[in-house]
Amino acid sequence: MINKIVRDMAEAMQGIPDGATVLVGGFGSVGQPDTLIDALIEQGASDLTVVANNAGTGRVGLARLMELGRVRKIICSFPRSAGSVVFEELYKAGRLELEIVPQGTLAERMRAAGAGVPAFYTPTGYGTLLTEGKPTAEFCGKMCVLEQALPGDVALVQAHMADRWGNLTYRRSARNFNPVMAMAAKLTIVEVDEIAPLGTLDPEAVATPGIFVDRVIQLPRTAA
Amino acid sequence: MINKIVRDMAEAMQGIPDGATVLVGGFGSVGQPDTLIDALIEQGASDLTVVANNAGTGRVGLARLMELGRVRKIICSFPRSAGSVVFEELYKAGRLELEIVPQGTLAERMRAAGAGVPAFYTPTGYGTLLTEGKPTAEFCGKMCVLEQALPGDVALVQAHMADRWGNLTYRRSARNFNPVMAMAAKLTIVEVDEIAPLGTLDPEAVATPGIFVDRVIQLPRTAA
Amino acid sequence: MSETAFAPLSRKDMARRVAQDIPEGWYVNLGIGIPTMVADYVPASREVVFHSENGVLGMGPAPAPEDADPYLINAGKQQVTLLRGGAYVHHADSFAMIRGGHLDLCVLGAFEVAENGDVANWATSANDTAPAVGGAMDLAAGAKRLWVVMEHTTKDGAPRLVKKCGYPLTAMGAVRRVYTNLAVLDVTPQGFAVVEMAPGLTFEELQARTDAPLQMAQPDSEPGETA
Amino acid sequence: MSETAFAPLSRKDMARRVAQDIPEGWYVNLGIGIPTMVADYVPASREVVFHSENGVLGMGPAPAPEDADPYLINAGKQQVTLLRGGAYVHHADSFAMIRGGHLDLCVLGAFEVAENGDVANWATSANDTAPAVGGAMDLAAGAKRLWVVMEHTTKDGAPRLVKKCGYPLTAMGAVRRVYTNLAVLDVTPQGFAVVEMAPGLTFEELQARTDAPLQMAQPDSEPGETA
Repeated sequence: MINKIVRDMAEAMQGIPDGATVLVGGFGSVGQPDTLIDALIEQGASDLTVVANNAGTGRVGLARLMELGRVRKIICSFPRSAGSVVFEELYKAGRLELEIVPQGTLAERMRAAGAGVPAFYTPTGYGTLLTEGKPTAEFCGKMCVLEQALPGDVALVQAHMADRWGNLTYRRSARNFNPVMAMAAKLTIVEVDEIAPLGTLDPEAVATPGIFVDRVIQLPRTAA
Repeated sequence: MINKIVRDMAEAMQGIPDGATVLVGGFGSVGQPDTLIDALIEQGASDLTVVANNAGTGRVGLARLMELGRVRKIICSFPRSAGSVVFEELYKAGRLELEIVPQGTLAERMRAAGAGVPAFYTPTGYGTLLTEGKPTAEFCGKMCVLEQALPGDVALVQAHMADRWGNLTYRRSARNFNPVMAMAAKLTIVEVDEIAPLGTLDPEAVATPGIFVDRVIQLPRTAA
Repeated sequence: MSETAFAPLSRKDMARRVAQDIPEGWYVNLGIGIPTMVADYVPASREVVFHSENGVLGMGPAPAPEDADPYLINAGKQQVTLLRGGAYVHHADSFAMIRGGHLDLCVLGAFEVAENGDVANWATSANDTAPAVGGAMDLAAGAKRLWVVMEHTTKDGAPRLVKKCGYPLTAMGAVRRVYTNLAVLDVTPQGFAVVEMAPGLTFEELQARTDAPLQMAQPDSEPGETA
Repeated sequence: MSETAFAPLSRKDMARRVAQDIPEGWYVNLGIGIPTMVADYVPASREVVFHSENGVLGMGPAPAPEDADPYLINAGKQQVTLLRGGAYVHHADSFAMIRGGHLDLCVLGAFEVAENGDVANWATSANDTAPAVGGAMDLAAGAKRLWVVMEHTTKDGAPRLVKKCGYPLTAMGAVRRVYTNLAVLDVTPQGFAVVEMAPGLTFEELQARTDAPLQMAQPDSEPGETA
């Protein structure tokens, strides 16, 4: 019987090596897998490359992981935002590499990794600092840059419901980067609010089919 | 008020010019917009380039359009199948250009057109007759070919339900190429079984958001 | 010359002025700041479909506090609602809408717009420590039309409509139209063309606050359609 | 030498033999012909998720005629069912699963397989009028493992396991393992390695029906994992 639902967080996080590229879902705090990030802090892997839209806020979660010196590099579109104090400190101190990627290129690079496209052309960012040194070519009169797929070793994903095959649904705009990262990583670990019996998720409305999911852990129910 | 639902087929097909590239949804007969194809036959545009997975069967629909000499070129993955007699006659007689594209490359080229990617690399087809003469490059030790986006002037799409904003749902495997073609064409025309009041389609389960749809026509109800 | 008579537009008025030019049926993405306010001035009777980078198409106004849904935010991370007819997609599909040319319009704020349509809105210098680009480059390069709404000058009075951008570019040749507190200007092959000016402002006064040379627009030009 | 004693596998037995090697939990795409029959021989107790190019993941067996759903077919255009846990996606997403390396296994039929893993299965000559490729090139290039199941020779007795393919290629160096009516062979850096032979068949008899030189596989080799 296929059963991707793991019993505890230690099993969920097993085998994430030092040096891994970790894709972290969410857009701001919405859809961000907070519990898995805390578990990664606990798990201990270091020298990580983190791919996320934002670079953490406050001193918890992603910011805490960075503050502990476990992140070598962050790849994101919008690092500096209200409360991104840890990021700013580390970056100014030269203790964190930063790759800024236009948000759509970031999403498309991960989708490309998941879809077997090693590189693609896009007009986004042509003629700007963010694409300096990248190969360029003209298509239909538009100058474009060549962008590379961005695969992850691990994706940390937050979803709403999952079944034991790993099919996922999300809640409204909490979908965001999560399905894209799920398909882009070798090992996709998902935190969910609810486990649905197999066959109860609408097959027309599964946002991430189980083929993209390796492990699912149910979050403890919080008081409503 | 946005209302993409048109009253009759003449309005649905208005403005398709000679020489247009027409993307035709469906995989075999499932999800194929038969009524729109008949309307295109009626409408009269010629010198068409048709993009479809298959090249028609029998002497109706797509095969009829070809038999009438209205198709200059067909781009597909699987032209020859049981009953593709018109295609075979025309092709042997040299009266039809043919571009065979691996099925996934075909889907990805249209998705690329819809997503603003003018060209992408793929290992599919490298070293085969179908990619001869295309630029190649190596990524992570794998040889790849550069494939171009495949945009349509028009897409003919079959869906199950639509609302007046053009949001679409499909029926099971009738989804196939339809959502991809809807996003790849300048003018997307959709035949549907049912019109749903705005707000009744589940926003988590819309397979083609209305932004990709221009015109919707409801099929006459057939006796069950 | 006397400059006491003219009335610059307020931020709200700028948003209202942009909203006037958005016809029914357009798919529109609004950037952070004044652009976000534009939605408030599109009359409810005129259906415009607002898109947000984080996968929301058919975004509605902010909810009443008691109806706030923590899972439904816009790209500015503010709580929003979904209109009837709205849909959710993931980030790659959301940016396919942007990058594939499916948005009729994007309205962004900016630091500078050049007379050739170049726009700079994400970093204030090449040495800016950790600037944040978000979706600006995708929107500027991808939308069918890019309009910029911004103050005509900096707080120090330095022009923002320039011959050539001094700040790092967001996109080259992307801007169609600029709405400022002093004027509405189209970007044309001949440079900035003034479509209208704040009440009481003269062409000469506008030119004095603008780095790039200005000309008056042809009276029959369509909103933002001349570039 | 006498050749009366050996028993070539039937098409059904070939499908059964392939099914033996598919472990629980794999995501598998089956080509048209014998490969399609493989699904029938995976025991119901062993969960394997079958994928079809036309956007069906979790495909089940053919329905009873009265339950046939005209909107649910497989890539061979046969009516199928959806298992609990199945899902529908569009064609680009379906091929993302294939091309992105998410399928554990693809089983295809073929005309020829070369000792370096090249496979030819879509056209019988470069001058073939209008050959149909379908998803074969995507599957061959994209799946984690490609197994081929085919008759060991043509009807005329010409070998299909060759030093170099004569027919137009589907993909280069893609095949891991070949199941024929006479043998199971791994593609290794040293060429074809015989894993097992039809009952009664000798190595020499197998070699006589094979263009490429054969060797016996190491006894501890994993199914299809040696290449």
